[in-house]
Amino acid sequence: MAKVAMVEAITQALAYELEHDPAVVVLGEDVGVNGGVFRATSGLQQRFGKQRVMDTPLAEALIAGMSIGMAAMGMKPVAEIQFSGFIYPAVDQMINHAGRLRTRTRGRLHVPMVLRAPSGGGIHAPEHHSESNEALFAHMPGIRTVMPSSPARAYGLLLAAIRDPDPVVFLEPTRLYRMNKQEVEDNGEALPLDTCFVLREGGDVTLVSWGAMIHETLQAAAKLAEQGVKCEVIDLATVSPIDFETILESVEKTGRLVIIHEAPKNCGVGAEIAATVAEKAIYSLKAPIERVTGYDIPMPLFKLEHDYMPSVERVMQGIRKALEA
Amino acid sequence: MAKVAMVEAITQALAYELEHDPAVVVLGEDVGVNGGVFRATSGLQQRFGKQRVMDTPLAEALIAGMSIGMAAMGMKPVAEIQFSGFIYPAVDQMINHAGRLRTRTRGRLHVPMVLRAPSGGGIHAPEHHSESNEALFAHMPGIRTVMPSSPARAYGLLLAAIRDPDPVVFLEPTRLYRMNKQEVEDNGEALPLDTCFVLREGGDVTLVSWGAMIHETLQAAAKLAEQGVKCEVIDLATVSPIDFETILESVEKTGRLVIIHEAPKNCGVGAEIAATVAEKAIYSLKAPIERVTGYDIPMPLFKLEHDYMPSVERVMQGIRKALEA
Amino acid sequence: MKTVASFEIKYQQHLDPEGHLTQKKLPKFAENRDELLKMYRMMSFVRVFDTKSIALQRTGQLGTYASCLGHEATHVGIGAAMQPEDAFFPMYREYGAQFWRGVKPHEVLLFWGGDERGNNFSGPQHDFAWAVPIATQFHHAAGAALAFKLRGEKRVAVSVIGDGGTSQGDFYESLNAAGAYQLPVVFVISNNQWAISVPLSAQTACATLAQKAIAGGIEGIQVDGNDIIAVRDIMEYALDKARTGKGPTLVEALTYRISDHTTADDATRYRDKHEVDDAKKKEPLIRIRKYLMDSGAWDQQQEDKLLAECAAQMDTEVQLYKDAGKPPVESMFDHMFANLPESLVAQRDAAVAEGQHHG
Amino acid sequence: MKTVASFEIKYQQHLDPEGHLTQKKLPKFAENRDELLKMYRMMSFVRVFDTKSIALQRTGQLGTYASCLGHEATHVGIGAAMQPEDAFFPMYREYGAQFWRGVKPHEVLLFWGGDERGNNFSGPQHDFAWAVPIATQFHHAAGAALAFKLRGEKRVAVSVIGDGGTSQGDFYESLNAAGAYQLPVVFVISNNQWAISVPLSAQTACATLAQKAIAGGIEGIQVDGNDIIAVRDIMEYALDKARTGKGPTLVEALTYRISDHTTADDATRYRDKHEVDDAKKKEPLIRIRKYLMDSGAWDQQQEDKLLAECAAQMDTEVQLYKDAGKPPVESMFDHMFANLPESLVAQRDAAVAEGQHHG
Ligand SMILES: Cc1ncc(C[n+]2csc(CCOP(=O)(O)OP(=O)(O)O)c2C)c(N)n1
Ligand SMILES: Cc1ncc(C[n+]2csc(CCOP(=O)(O)OP(=O)(O)O)c2C)c(N)n1
Ligand SMILES: [Mg+2]
Ligand SMILES: [Mg+2]
Repeated sequence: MAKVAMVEAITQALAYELEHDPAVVVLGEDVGVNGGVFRATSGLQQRFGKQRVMDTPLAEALIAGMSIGMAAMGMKPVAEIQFSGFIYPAVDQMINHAGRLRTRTRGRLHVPMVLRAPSGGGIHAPEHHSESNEALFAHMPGIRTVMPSSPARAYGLLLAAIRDPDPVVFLEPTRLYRMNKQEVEDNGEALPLDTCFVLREGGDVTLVSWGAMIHETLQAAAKLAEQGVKCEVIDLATVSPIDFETILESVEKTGRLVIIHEAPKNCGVGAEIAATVAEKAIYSLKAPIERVTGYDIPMPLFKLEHDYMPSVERVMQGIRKALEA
Repeated sequence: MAKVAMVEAITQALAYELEHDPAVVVLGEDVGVNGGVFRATSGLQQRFGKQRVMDTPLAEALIAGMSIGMAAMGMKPVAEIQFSGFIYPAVDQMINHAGRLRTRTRGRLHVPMVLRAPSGGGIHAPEHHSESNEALFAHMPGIRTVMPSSPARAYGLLLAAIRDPDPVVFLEPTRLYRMNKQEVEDNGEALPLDTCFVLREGGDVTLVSWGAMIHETLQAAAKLAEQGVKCEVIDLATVSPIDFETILESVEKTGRLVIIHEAPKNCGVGAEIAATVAEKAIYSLKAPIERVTGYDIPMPLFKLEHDYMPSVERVMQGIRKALEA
Repeated sequence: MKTVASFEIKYQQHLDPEGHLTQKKLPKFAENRDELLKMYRMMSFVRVFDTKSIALQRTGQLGTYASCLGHEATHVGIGAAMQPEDAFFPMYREYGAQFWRGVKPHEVLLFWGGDERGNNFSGPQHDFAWAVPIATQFHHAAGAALAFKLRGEKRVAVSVIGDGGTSQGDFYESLNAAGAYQLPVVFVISNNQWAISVPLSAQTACATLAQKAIAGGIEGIQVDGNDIIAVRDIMEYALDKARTGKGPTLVEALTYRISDHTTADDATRYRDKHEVDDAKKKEPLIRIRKYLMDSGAWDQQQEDKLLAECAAQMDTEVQLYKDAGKPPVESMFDHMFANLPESLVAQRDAAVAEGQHHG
Repeated sequence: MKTVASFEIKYQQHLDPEGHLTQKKLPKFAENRDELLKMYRMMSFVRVFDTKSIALQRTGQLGTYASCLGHEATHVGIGAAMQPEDAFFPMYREYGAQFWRGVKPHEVLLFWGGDERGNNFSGPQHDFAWAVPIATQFHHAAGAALAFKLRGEKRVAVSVIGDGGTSQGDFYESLNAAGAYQLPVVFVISNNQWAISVPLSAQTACATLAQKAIAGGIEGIQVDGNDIIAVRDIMEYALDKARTGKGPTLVEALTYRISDHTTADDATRYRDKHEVDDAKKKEPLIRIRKYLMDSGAWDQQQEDKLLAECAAQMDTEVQLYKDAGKPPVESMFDHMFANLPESLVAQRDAAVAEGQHHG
C-alpha cells in the first residue's frame, strides 16, 4: 500500500464516492481541469467528466446556495471553497438555509452537502489564505463541522461527511496537506462523525486539539514523555457537535485539561470545551483548564505568522502550567 | 424629563450625533421617510435631510461595505441592518475588512462605523426576525460588539459606539424596544465601552447576562431575593471584548456564577465567560458555572419561541443549581 | 467608437386594464374558457384568502402576514404555467402559485401563524418553503436546475423575487450562473414598485428590471404582471424554452403592491394615496373578470356564487388552521439532523421537561 | 411584443497591436509626447519590477506573487488618468497604477513578502490597500464615492476588478448602488480572460463584461486594455464625467494575463500555449514602443538606457525591501484598535515575551 499525504487521501475519498454514488458531484472554483489550487480534486474531472466535477463561476454564496438546491433535489454536492478566508459570502446560505431546511420543513427537505475548505496558517501564504474560522460554523445549529488531522482521518471522515444526510463543513488544514504521509487503504470505509479520536493515552493531563495543531500537540506530548509526563491526546475531529463523552472521561482520569487551537481565543471552540468541562467535571479538575490558542487578532501576514500560531513551546508551557497548578 | 423607551433613546442618540457631528450619517433599508421598521430612525430624515439619513438599496453586504469605504474617508456611518437575521451577507465585509483595515494598513486607515441591528426573539415575528448571533461577531478580531439592555444604556452606549474610532456592531434587543420606559437625559453623555454594568449587588451568586435576557435575570434575582438569596447581576453590555475584571471580582466574592443568554449555547459568548472564569478564578468557585441559554437549534417560529428562550423559571433553576452545588 | 453589442427588452401584454385584448392572437391556453375560468377562480380565492388573513392578523389570530393584494395574476400565472414535477422556490407572498400547485391555504396560515408544520405542505414534495432572506432562493433554484440538467430530467426550477430583491448580489450571481451553465430555470421578478418604503426609483437607476438579465447573458422579458393571460403566456414560453434545453429566462412582471408591505407596515407613512388609487384601477381581477363577462363566459350570478364558495372554503381552512394547536416542544429538535447528536438529545429532553413543567 | 428599452456597448481603441493609429483624432494627452513617454517609462519599469519579483519568489526571497505581465497599459492608464485626491481601490496586481500614484516598489514587495508595513505606503494616504477577497473593494469605492458626493468634494473613487470578479454579488450590488446614488466612481474590469484556470467563457454567458453595467443602469464601455492611449482616454472620460456629477461608469479593459495566475500557479495545466503566444503579440509594450519609435519620439539607444535605469532603480528597491527585516511582534496587536482593550494588552505582552524567548 502506497503512502499518501492528506491531500491525496482527500482526492481518493472524492474519487471513491464519485465512483460509487452517482448522486455525488464535486464543484467549486478551479476544481475542474486545474484540480483545485491545492490539487485536492486533481484528475477527477478527467476521470469522471465535466458533469460530475464542475468549475463554478467565482461566487461563494452561489456555490453554497446552489449546493443546497442540488442537495434538496437529491444530489450530494461536495463543494470546495478555495480558502476558508473566502467562505464568508457563504455564511448566509449555511446558517439561514443549509442548517435550517430540514427543521424548517419538519423533515420534508434535507441538505446532504459538504462544504470543503482549506484552512489555517503556516504555509507562507498571502493575506486571507491562512484563516481558522471553525468557531463560526460550530455556533451554527444544524451543521456539522469537521477538521481532519491525518491522511487516514481525512479519508474516512470525508467519506462520512459525504454520506451524511445533513450539511457538513469540512475544514482541511493546508499545513498538513503534504505532511506526514501515511498508508491509507482506499476501501471506502468511513470513520464515524461526532466522535473524538484518542491519539495517545496518558494519565497525567488531557490535551484536546484538532486540525493542524494536533501536530504541535503530539510533539509537545512526545517531548514531555521524555520527562516522564504522560499526556492523553484527543483529536476532536468533529468540532461541532462535540463528543464530550470522550473528553469528560479523559479529564475524569487525568484531572487536567489543556486545549490547543490555532483560531482566535475569544469565543473559540476551546471556550466551549473548557466551559462544558468546567461545568460537568469541575470536581475532577485538579488545575484550571488551559487554552493555548491563536490571539484575538487576524492572522498576520506571514513574516509574523509563527508568532501568531501556537508553537510546540507554547503548547508545552500550557501543559506545564496545568501540571504545576 | 419625559420617560422614553429604548427605541426612542436610540433615536435620540442618533439625532444628537447627527446634530453635533457633521461626519455622522445614518443609512440602511427603510431608515429614511419610513424611519426604520421599528421606527428607530423616525423623523431623522425629515429633520436632517436626505444627505444625512439615507435609504439604501436592499443589500446588506453593500451597506457594510459602503460604510467601510465612507468611514475610511472620514465619515462616521451608522448603518442599520433591518434584522440581525439578515446580517450574514455583511459578515464578509465585517471580518475581512472592518475589523482588519487598521491593522492591515498599520494604522493608516481606520473604520469608525457602527452596524446597528435589532436582535433577539420574543416579539412574535416571522422566521429570521428573532435571531441572536452576537457570538459570531464576538469571535471576530478588531470589532466591538455591544448589546444594550435599557433605554439609558442604549443611549449612552450608542453615543460611545458612534464616537469610537473603530467598528462597533450594536445589537438592539427588539423585545426591549418598547418595554420599561425610563428617564434618559438627552445630554450627549456617552457611557464607557468595554465595561460591564453591575445592576444589582449581592454576595451569594453572580449572574452575568446581556441584552433582553437581563430582564429575566433581574426578575429571577428579585424573586430569589424574597427567599433571601442575594444575587449580583452584571450586564455585560460590551459583549466583545469582555470586561473580565468586573466579572472576576464579583465571582471572587460570590464563588458562584450563572450566565444567561438567549443565543445558542454551543460556542456562545457564555462559553467564553465560563472558560475564562474557570481558568482565572477556579479556586474561588464553590460550584460549577451554570449556563442558561437558548438551545442549539435555530429560533423556532413563534408558537414555540417561548419554549426556546430562557424563561424566568429556567433562570431560577440555573441559579438554584449553582447555589445547591 | 464602434458598437460591439446591442440589446433590447420586449414587453408583453394581452389584456389592458379595461379588459380589452391588445393583440389579435391569443395564446393557446387562453382560447380555452375553462382554463381561463379556472385561473380566475383561483385568483378570486386568493383574494378572499388575503382579506381573511389580514382580518385574522388584526384580531390577534395570526402573526405578521404579507398580503398578496394586487399580485394575483402574477402568482396564479406562474403556478398555472408550471408542471407538478417542476420545482418552485417562492419568496413569501406567492400564495396563488402555491395553491395552484397543491399547497393548502391552512398550511400557509400555519406558517404565518408561527408553526413550521405549514412548510411540510401538501404541494409538490420537492417545492421549497418560503425564503425570507431576500434573494437567497435564487441560488436554490439555480442548484435545483443544475441537478435537473445533470440528471437529464425535463424539469424546470422557477423562483420569484421582488423588485427590492434585485439589489442583492445573490440575484445577479444566480442569473450569471444560469447563463454560464445554461440552466433550465425561470427567474421571475415580481416588480410591485416598492420594497417596503423604498420605491423602485431609489432602488436602482434601471429603466426596466428585465434588463438586469443582460448582466447574466440571458434573455430578459417584461410582462404586464396584472394580466393573467400575458403572465401565463410568457411563463409558458420561458418554461418551454428551459425544458427543451434552450436556457434560462428572467421575467419581470410589472404589478403593484396595493396593500401595506405586511400587516406590520403602514404604507401611508411613505406612499401617496393617489398612486395607490391609480393602481387599484389597473389591478388584475377587474380586467380578467371584465374580459370574461364581455365574452359571455361569466356573469354576476356566477360571480356571487364563486365568492360564496370561496368564503366557505376559507372558513374550512381557517378552522383547520385553528385546530392545529401548538406543535410539540420536541418538534424543534427532532428535525435538526437525521441522527440527533447526543448534546441535542439532552437539550430536547430538558426542553420537554421544561414545557411540561409550564403546562 | 413591443420594445421598451435598448442598449449598446461601444468599444474604444487608438493603437492596434502593430502600433498603428486606428482613429484620426488622438486624445489631447496623447498629443503630448512627454506625457506618452512618461507612461511608457512607467510601463517599462513595471515590467522590470514584475520580472524581478518573480525571480525573487523563485529564489525564496518573496512569498507568492501575482504577476502583472500584460496588464501594464491598463494599470498605468488608470493611474495616469487619476488625480492624487481621487481614491484608488485596487485588487492585487495593479502595481502600475499604484506606482504612478506614489506607492514605492519596495512597499509592494513588502506586502507580498508577508509584511503589513507595505500597506502603510507612500501613495495617497486615503488609497486603500489590496483587497484579496475578490470584489469586496467595489463596495469600499462606492462608499468613498458616496462620502465625496455628500461632502461636495470633486473627487472620484476608482476600483479595479478581474473578469472572474464580475461573477461575485458584490460587483453587481456596487454597480446598482452607484447608479441609484449617481456616485462619482469609475469601476474598471481588468478582463484578462482568465480567473486562475477558469476561462471567461465558463465564467459567464455574456459576450462583453461591459454590458453588466446595464444591470446597474449605468454606462458601460469596452476598451482595448493593451492600448495605453485608449485606456487613459476612456478613464479620463469616465473620471471627468464622475467629477462633474454625471455619474458612474463601468470600463471593461480587454487584456490578457500572459503570466501564470500567481507564482503558486502553473497555467500550462489548463491553458493552450498557442493562445498565450498569440496574446504575446498583442501585449501593450510592443505597440506603444513601436508607435513612439515610428513617430521619432524614441529610439533603441533610449530604450537601452531606460532598461538600465529601471534595473538600477529596482535594485535599490529590492535592497530597501530586504533591509526592512521582520516587523516587531507587538505590531500585530498595536493597530487592532485605537485603544487596545485589556485582553489584547495581555495577549500582546505574552506574544512579545514568547518572541523574545525564541529570539
Ligand atoms: C436579506 C434580507 N434583508 C432584509 C429583509 C427585510 N425585508 C423583508 S421584505 C423587504 C422588502 C422586499 O421588497 P421586494 O423585494 O420588492 O419584495 P416585496 O415585499 O415588495 O414583494 C425587506 C427589506 C429580508 N427579509 N431579507
Ligand atoms: C472571494 C474570493 N474567492 C476566491 C479567491 C481566490 N482567488 C484569488 S484570485 C482568483 C481568481 C481571480 O480572477 P479574476 O477576477 O479574473 O482576476 P485576475 O486574477 O485574473 O486578475 C481567485 C478565485 C479570492 N481571492 N477571493
Ligand atoms: Mg417590491
Ligand atoms: Mg482574470
